[in-house]
Amino acid sequence: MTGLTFRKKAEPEQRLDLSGLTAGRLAGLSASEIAALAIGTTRETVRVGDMFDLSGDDPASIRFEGGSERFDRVGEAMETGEIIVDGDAGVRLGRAMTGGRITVTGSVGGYAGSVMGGGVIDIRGDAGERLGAPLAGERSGMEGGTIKVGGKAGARAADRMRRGTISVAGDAGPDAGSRMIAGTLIVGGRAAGTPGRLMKRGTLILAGGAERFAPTFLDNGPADLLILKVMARSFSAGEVGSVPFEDMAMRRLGGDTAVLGLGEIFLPL
Amino acid sequence: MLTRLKNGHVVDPANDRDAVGDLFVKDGVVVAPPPSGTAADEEIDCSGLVVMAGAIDIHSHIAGGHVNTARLLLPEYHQAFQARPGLTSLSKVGWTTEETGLRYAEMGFTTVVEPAMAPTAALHAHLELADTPIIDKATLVVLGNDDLLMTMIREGESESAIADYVAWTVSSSRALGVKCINAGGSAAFKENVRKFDFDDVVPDYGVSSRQIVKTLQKAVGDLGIPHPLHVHCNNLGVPGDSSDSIEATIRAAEGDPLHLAHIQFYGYGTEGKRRFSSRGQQLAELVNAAPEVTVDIGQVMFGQTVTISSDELRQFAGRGQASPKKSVIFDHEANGGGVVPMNYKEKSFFNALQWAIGLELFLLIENPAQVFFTTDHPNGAPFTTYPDIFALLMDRGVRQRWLDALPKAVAKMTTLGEIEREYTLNEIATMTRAAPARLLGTTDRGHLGEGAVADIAIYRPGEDKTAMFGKAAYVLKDGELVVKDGSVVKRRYGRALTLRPEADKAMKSRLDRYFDEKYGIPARWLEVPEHAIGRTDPFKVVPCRS
Amino acid sequence: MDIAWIDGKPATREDALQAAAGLIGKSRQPLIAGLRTDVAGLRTAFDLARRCGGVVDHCDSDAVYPLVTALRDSGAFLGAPAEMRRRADKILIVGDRALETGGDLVRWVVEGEPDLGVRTRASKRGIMAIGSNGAASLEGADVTRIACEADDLIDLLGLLRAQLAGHRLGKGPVAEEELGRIAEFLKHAGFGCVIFAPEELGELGTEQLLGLVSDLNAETRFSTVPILAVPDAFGAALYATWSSGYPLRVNLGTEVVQHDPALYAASRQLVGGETDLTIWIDALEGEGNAPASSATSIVLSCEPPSSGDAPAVAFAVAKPGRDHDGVLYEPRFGSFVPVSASSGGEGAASDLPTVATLLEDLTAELGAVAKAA
Amino acid sequence: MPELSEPMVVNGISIDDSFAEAFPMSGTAIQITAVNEKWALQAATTMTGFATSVIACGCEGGIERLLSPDETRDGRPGVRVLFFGFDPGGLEKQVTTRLGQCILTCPTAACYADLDTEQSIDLGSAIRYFADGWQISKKFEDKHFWRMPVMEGEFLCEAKTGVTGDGVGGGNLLLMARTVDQALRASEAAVAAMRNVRDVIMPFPGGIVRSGSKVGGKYKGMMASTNDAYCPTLKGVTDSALGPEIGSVLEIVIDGLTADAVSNAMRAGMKAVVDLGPEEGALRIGAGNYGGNLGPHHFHLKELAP
Repeated sequence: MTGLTFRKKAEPEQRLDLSGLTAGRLAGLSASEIAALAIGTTRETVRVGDMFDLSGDDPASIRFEGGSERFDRVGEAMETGEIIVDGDAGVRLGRAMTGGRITVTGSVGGYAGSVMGGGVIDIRGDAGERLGAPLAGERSGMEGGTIKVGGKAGARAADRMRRGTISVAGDAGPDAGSRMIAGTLIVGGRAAGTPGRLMKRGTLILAGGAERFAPTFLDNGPADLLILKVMARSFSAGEVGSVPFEDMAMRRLGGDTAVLGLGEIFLPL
Repeated sequence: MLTRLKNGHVVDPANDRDAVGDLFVKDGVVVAPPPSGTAADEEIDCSGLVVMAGAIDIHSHIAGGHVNTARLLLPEYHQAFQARPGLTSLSKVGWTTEETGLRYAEMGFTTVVEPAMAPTAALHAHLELADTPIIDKATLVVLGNDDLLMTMIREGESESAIADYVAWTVSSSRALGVKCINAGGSAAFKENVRKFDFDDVVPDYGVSSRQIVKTLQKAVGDLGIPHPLHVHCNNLGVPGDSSDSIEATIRAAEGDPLHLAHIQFYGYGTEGKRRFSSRGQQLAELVNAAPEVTVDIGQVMFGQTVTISSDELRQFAGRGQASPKKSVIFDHEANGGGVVPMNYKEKSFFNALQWAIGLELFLLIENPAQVFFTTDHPNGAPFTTYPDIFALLMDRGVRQRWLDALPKAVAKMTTLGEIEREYTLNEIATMTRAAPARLLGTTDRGHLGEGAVADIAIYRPGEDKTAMFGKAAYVLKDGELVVKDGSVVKRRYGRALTLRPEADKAMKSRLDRYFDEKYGIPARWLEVPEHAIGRTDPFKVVPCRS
Repeated sequence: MDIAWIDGKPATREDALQAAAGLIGKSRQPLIAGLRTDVAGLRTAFDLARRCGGVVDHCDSDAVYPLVTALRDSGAFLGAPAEMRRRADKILIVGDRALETGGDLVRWVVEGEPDLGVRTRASKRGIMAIGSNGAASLEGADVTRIACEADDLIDLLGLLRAQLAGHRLGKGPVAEEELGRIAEFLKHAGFGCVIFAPEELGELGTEQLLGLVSDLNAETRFSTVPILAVPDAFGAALYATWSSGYPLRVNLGTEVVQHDPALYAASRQLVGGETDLTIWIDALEGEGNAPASSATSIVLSCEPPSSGDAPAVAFAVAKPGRDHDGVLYEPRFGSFVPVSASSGGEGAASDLPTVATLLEDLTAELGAVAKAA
Repeated sequence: MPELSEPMVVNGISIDDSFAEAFPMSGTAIQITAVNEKWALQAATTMTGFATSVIACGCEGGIERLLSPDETRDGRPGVRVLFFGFDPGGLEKQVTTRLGQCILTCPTAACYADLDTEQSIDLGSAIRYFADGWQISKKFEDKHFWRMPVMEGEFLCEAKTGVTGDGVGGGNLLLMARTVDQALRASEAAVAAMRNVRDVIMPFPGGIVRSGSKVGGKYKGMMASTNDAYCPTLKGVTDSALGPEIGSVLEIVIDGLTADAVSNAMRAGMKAVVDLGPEEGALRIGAGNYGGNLGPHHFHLKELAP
């Protein structure tokens, strides 16, 4: 068995729903059955075979050769296996996934890792808005697992996050960590807007500082805390990899006291 | 065109029919068998099938501002929103008017009553109903927390003046009856009162729940509105206080017709270490002893749902238990209301006992014409759970299996396990067809006698009652085949059944003045003109009793 | 008088319908937007969208989305304007936009004195305005004004929540004693009401404000009247909710309705380039906020076609409430109301088709085109 | 009393044909770290004080070994500590009480799980309320910590640690010598060797107990009383297990997370005693048992002999 490869034939004219192309959903399907799967999002039917040349046969290891910002819902709800996208991906990458690993060499659209419960998403480029965040109405965002972004993230990363770790190497768009319930967001670059707005609990580590904070965050002063050391060691040894705050002297802010106020933001001292 | 439904087991308690035979339909109505030798244009072979009138749901929140707010509040339970293949009981209902009509029709329901239409939301409700396909619809208009009624009672205005006001409200809102929800309770809540009993008085008006209920009961009777006043009692869901409230309300019927809604939520005592117990048996006995009272159950089933109620006080109190944790509370003219999501869990002692109390009431109230089949959709459960409830009522073994899956502590608190009764097909037909039609005064339906509208549900009987009632073999609406093998084969629109009681002209000008002076809005905003509905012939008027 | 145009040139209605149906027939992903019409028009717009697998949005749904989003994320307390008018003894106006975009409604709510309720009737209505320069326009009303930059409103609301909850708070946009004054004002309401424009506060700000009101209800009674710059957008959202399950921004081109508030926003659809045909409905007062787009368009408008790039097909349509009876969302009522054709005046336009009849005809024409194909 | 048939003799030391009879116990392990070894040891020593016998102390506990910074979770010096009890519930009560009184209180100390099993007992989860609402739950990389603000800074404590039902309590060696000095030298040599074995502790003072006991006694309510058969001063007046050459006996009791760990410890201890020789140390090695009918674990000395 060799991994299943979808080679992009041409740039799609419509957005594609690729949520059906995961190990669990493709198990037991023949190449011709896979080629016949509908992936369109408009009245005009588009099938896998129209968009991709297929090779290989093992759905536990899927590769998209050539990506597109119109490749939506890649790895949605996946439970196991690996997906690699050589190029960009669209919205809702890895939404609600519970296990396995997705690697994207390019950039992705909004809502990557939305409400994911487990597994690993590794985005080498940039992530769009609402990384790990819930869709409308959902009460919690990311619930577990790891998201790693090599570039920058869009607005509201880690919104309503409840568990797991997000690490963004570059800058974060406005209002990162909004309404956080728990979990950890690490930003290597600078955070725009008002990070942590309405956060109840959880940890924001903003190694590159931030634009501003709400007055309902209170300065707790320098914080040379063991937990940071333990986290840094633990992350370095795991999927997250090296973190920007290792050995960095930090200051802690507590808030948002407009709500529960038990969240924390770490900044360089 | 003459259609012959051939050789079915016709169950039509209104006409004392419970035997195999033919049924004939012509021009949308049931007709007498034609002279022998007349060939039918169309024949449906009903051999081995059960033929009943289309079912009538007297209490199901399917349209209006609060229902739409529930849709708005909970997008995450719409099936399209789920990570595949996740489905919740709510996503199975679907959220749209379209799905509501189709799912009801597939189960053989052909008339559904939206029971809580605020006068100010009448047009909105009727617009949604107009978009609800296949079934006929009706509404109950809500009074009892409105400034004008309470002012009229306080000022000691005449019974006829009050009846005129009620007549205007029913007529302009195109309702089929009058509902009273926690009479005075919502008004009191606006005054920051957080608990309201039957004999408590609304601040500023000095009128009690009892006075409001009695006044409306009288007006409804005097106007000849067929459906008795439909009452949602005080203290819904509060252990102890709920059962006290409903007992007081039943006693207050005093021999005149009164309908009490979703009484399951009032069958709660305070015994046991969790201070929560069943008073199902006592409540059933009270109902059995009060033949002038009719009730519906509001059965709780397990799973995600959402409570939708104009009982603003109760919904506010319940928002702490919201699951997921979000809710919308409305402060409207008169009732207001609230939308609070709820997830009834099999493993929860409280939820499991609620489930058992509902079934106790179904089974211990003796007369199937006195108790009606509801989940108070979607408050106790979505209406798509009905097939399961039919099975629970008709099969003691099914009940026992469900009971066995519940927390052990529940079995000790309910008599459900010992109740032997199993509903017969005839009793089911009484409860869901004959009796509701009588209760609503819609004599053209709920039975299969000559002249009845040909709303007919045909089921494939079997051991599995859930399957039987979940997907009708055939459904005819106004004589037209709309469902086959549980799937809709023809979309069409039904009508809204309404009353048109005449209000005194003076009342109309008084109300024009009242709404203009007090609220700064024209009274015509509360009227539902026929043109607004945008369907041909949208209403069907049901006569009042003379 | 011309009633239809093809490529900017007057055409017969039949030809225009045929041309429009042809465009729809060829379209991969039509966008049905604008949606500035009455309920009957909305109904036919959705019917058409289902028929041709379109994406549906209102041109000004941006004005209502902050409210929709905050409500469905965290819930809300909402008051009917007419009830607040009679009952609220303390009214807090937050920000500038509410008066800018809904000045008449705001003035209508705050004018006069409360006449309902023991707790409220006795007291003279108190009005406090924070960050609202326009509050000066509330003539005759006794308004306490507290200055606050628009950008700082969310912070200020947060400080109020922290203060009322007894939590610690830092230095914010208003002085400590000012903050205390607002908090006292809120706490002593018999029945309070907050008036604000969700658009100005955004999603998080609206959630913050609704959270404040929820907190206040632990002790006293409070509700809100959100002011929406384009009320018919909210009416369209309500219609969309019962018809499709979601408040606009839906894609009806797939087996189950898809909803994505970002992806299926009209503005995003046009920018994203996936839409190849726009069906733009604009039959109400005021200009619809049409985003620039290179997509081919079919326009239904109650205004004469403007000069400039002509749409591929255009129709003149009647305006509900002027030319014909209909049902519109009315912000004072917080619901739908029937409207009647006004007599006289611009009566000349009354021969025009309604949006509903035109779209019905277009849908029928689609059927004919499909049959011919 | 076991039959003393056919002793084997190694390096002039007689090894009884006997066995140590041991019982299943619930066992757990934690890691205590601090700013330096001194404070890590201080915390561990305090926490394992008064933890010699489960009967009277509620649990048996001890320091397994020192941990280098490379081995600890936070890169600071640390100590691995084991505790044993009758059941997970009782063990949890003891561990969390000691945690609250001895680690929470100790400057710079932190506490982590150090046993990975399916079943767990609370650590930080049990004492978090000390933080009066300011406690912070932190979960990452499948680990769960509680952070409790304290006057010194922040006390970091893992939420739970593993607990095993495969623990073994009551492995033992009886070292019999001519004199007290020789018995003590032999015992010290054995304990030193056994401390290099993983997953075991010797819970008595310095790892050694002089007051070996038998079950019950003549006084009502005594669960255990002096092991008169091995008391040299009672030779002649009681049914003694000691020959005339034995003047003093000391015992080493071993608790381990597994039966293998206990075997390994006994083997290492016996080797040290044998290597020391009869002149410097013990003349005879025995083991305590109850006839083999009470405890499921039988560690036969002959099988473990060097």
